[in-house]
Amino acid sequence: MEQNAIYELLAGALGDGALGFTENPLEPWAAVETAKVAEACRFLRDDPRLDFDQLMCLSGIDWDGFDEAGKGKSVSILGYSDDGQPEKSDRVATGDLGVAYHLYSHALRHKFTLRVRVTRESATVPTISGLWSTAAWHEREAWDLLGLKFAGHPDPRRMLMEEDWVGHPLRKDYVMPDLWNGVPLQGQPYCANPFPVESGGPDKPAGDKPAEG
Amino acid sequence: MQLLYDFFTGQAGMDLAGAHIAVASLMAVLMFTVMALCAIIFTWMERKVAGFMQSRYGPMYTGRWHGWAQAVADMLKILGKEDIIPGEADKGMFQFAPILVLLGSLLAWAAIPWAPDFVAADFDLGLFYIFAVSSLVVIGILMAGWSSNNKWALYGAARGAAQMVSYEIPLALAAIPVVMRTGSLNPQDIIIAQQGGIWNWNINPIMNPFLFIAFFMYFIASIAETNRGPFDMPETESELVAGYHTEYTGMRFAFFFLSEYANLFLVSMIATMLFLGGWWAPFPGMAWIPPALNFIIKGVLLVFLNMWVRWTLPRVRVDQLMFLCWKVMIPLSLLCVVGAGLWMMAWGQLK
Amino acid sequence: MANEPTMVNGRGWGDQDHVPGIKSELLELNMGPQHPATHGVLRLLLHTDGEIVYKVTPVLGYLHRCAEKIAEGVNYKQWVVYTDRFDYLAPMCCNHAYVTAVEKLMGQAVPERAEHIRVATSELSRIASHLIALATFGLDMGAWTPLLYCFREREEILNLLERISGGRMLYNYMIPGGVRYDVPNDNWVADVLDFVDLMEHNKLPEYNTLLSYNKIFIERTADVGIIDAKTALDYGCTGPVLRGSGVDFDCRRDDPYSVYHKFDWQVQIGHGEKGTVGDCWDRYIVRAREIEQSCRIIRQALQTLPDGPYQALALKAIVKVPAGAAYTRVESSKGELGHYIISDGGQTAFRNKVRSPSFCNLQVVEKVGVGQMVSDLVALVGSLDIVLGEIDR
Amino acid sequence: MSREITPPPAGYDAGREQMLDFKVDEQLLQVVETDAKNFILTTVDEMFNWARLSSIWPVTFGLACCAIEMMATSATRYDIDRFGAGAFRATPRQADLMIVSGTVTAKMATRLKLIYDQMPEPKWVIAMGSCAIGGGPYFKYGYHVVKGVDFIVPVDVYVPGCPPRPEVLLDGLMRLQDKIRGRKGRFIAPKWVTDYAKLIPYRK
Repeated sequence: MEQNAIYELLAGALGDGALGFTENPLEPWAAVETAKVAEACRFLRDDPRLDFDQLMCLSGIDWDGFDEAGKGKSVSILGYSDDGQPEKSDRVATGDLGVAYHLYSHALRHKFTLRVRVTRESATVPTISGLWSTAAWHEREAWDLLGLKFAGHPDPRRMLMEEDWVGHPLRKDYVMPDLWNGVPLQGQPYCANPFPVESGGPDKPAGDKPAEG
Repeated sequence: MQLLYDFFTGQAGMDLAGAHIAVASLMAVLMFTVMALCAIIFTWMERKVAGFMQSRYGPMYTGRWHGWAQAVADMLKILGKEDIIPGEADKGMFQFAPILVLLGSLLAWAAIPWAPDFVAADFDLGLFYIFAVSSLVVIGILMAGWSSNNKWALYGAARGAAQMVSYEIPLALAAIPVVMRTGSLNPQDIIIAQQGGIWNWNINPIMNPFLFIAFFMYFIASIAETNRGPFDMPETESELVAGYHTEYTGMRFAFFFLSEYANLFLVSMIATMLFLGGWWAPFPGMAWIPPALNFIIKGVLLVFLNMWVRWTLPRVRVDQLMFLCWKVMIPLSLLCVVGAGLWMMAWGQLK
Repeated sequence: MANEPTMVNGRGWGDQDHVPGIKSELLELNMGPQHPATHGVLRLLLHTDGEIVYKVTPVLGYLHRCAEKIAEGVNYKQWVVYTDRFDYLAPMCCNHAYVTAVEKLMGQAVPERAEHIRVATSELSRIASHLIALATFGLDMGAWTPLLYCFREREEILNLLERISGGRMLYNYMIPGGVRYDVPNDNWVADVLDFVDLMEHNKLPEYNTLLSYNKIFIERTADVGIIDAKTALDYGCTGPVLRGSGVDFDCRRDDPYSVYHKFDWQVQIGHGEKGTVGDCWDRYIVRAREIEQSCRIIRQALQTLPDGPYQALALKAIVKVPAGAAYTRVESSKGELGHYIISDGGQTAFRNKVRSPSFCNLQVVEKVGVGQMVSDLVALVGSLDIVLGEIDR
Repeated sequence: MSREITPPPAGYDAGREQMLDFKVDEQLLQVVETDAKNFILTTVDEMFNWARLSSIWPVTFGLACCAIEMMATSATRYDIDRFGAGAFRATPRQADLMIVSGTVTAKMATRLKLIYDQMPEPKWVIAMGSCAIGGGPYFKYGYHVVKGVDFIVPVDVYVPGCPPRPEVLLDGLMRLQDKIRGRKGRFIAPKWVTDYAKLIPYRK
């Protein structure tokens, strides 16, 4: 089934919970209201005309600093400097968080994409782990990496990091840690590039003109 | 043996009691040395056999020629390792367990008939004695697993105890037809009864097919008894890390190591003694081969067979192992006992 | 789900009084992160009663290498390096997945020759990965020797891939718009075809006699760790795990990418020959049979290797992806490897979520592992063929 | 082996300062010479060194990609068993060598240290691959990656590569053998190692 036809069905079932459908040659997607996403997923799964039996992917997204104009001017993330020290920034992140759901039906061979957006303050999305069990781990991972809380999740622990990890690393304003629980995470200067960029790399030391021709 | 007694009573001028003590001490030292030597040779052999089966070489450089000194280096290194006793372990038991395991195999070695006149302790209940003392190993393993205070070790010990206690039954049952044929529990008598070449050995299926089956019963049970693949439940490296000796380091681990290979050779030698004609040469014309050499070669061949099985087959699961023992091997070996008895009665072989 | 009592055979958490008056409790057993059967640094927290497992809690993250964060920091071409390190057993498949995703966003056409080379190298990588899967599964069952045999054949594949890409194990071979180097002119194609013949006619039968149809091996794996089709779909299992459960689905055929539609091959599914559909043996044999199919694909891809360019973009061209977002999936050796890339039109991805097959496949352990014996759990985890680099990313 | 570290900015806690205070070169690799230089002791020393270098049993400790190369090294073509180092022990209690084969993450570092401490002396560590040496490709954005395993345990031999070829790992093993061969007397772990190690907690 075509994706806009799927959206028609979904909009019929959800009413004003469906916020709109974006036509896109690459991947069309439907925006739904955050509170209604579990309901939407239940409809998509259980309706025999749609029969989405697989949740392919659940991705958490931090939309902070996204360049809506498509010029590639989004905010750049912080890392470690060449000396291995964490980079710091004064910028305060304000943007929304989001979740994208990619569904697939093995029986009917069609796909569908749902997206929701939540504010950074609330950052709470209803869980869909009761619908597809695979969502449980994806949601735990989204909580771990992006700090998205999933209301009603049966096991709301971190997935990858330890419980006492500070911060959610995939947020755009995440500052790299230098120490966690006695384990140093900053680097040592010997990891730095011994050939400064202006010298032109290892073959061409600074002051040496590049060979001509 | 008689020569030794003559030496001590005659030239050394001892009385009979003194000579007894002297011979016994000499034998104990000798057996321990042979046992340690065996362990060293068989570890090297195991690695080479495994290597060649896996299309590689195994140890090559230690001691130049095909890494012959590999096991020596292993042993020396293990001696020089730090000895760790975990803080939570039951210290006394932890220290005593390896000794008990080693003792179990060492005691059994005493009754092995190497040659017509050479056995460390020649007594009439030899076979019975061997089976009795080799059960000590189970206690040692159980103690090791319990006292380590490690869950993997506990698992290994529990599995090992269940397995070894169970498999002792078919092991002993498989030996009974042989005893019935010989009419004696003395290892020397069992071997002497098999005089006259390969067709007179107990394994000969024409002479008695039930004895032939009993040999395979014995062989399978002996693999389980020595905790080697496919029945290496107490160790199961891919499941239980290292099983009952997970927490053992250095010298104490070496004891387990030593005892494993000593046991391996022990069961092979018992199989040789029971079924393969002991120190008799396979054909009458080969009487020039020294009897001890005959005996050892047969034992080593069985050890090789054991290694072959280990490096070829996957491991069975623990419940399948018990199923095999209680529902297949014990009924079959009981059948063997009855069948062999009837067969011998029919042909007038029973003593 | 995770904190509720788990009931097995009518008994649960507070209900383990085997002997009246004696209160027994479950044994908490830590399998991993350093354990020979966890294929790396997976940790399974088991609650057992004797040999029976009551609860399995996988604990991940011991190899969390921040790849998704790095994707937001480095540009598209640089990140190919990190895809190698996801599934380090089949790096070519991971490369393929990523460049396919980037090309889809770019709308970049790829020369036919490059696609053929990609398919051939991906399938070689898939064979190598399946070899390791068979080998380590055998090792979990206690069979040492097949491991060494499989590594022997894998070395041949690594040699071939080294000749085409320059790297022995991790290749960084595919770039958006093509492949990095052309097929070397030192008889590479003929050597691959020779190897494929050897693999199909000589080596696979050897593994089958040594391991697949070994009586003990069948006893250990048949009827063990049964994942039925419904559970598999519910838990998002893909790849050989899903196909072992009898679901006839393969991204290469059903969601076609690259040039797989040109070749004649079959999707292998488990039939429950030795036990129930979806048991460990089915998953194992699906992999063994996929090696055969991969051989067929390689043979066709290289016999019909067209002439022409192998790169659509210059090697040094800067890859800029127009703004947009798309989820692209390919069939890696472990299953459906998806990349959800959100681009803001620049040189780096705004967000790159990796949907790794092992991550989803492993989750099924929480359900299927309950009620198994410890040995069977090892078999189950082995049959899922997980790679921790991909799970933790 | 210099361990120059840029001094941390003010305001960091004391434990951290202590941890990064690596400028104790004289304590590094401190070796107590055997005082009696007679023939027997030297021979015994040499004999034990020979035994140790001929039978280095690694612990089965695969972390990441390099672990596969470690397996390949022990497999048919390269066969590390030729050097007597093929007996991979699953339990650290019976191993002599830890090959840190792959990326060490923050979560794994605590366990890695536990495994190292469970190994009996004398023990050695090979840092295999660029991740274990200094973070490798995960240096810049690796918030969860320890930038070099020598932050956690003392390393004897560094084997570079990403991943190193099996030949290189074999070479690293031979360098380790050289190191053992030249050893005299009893090895005492440098103080900074023991001090620093106390700060990392054990975790299950």
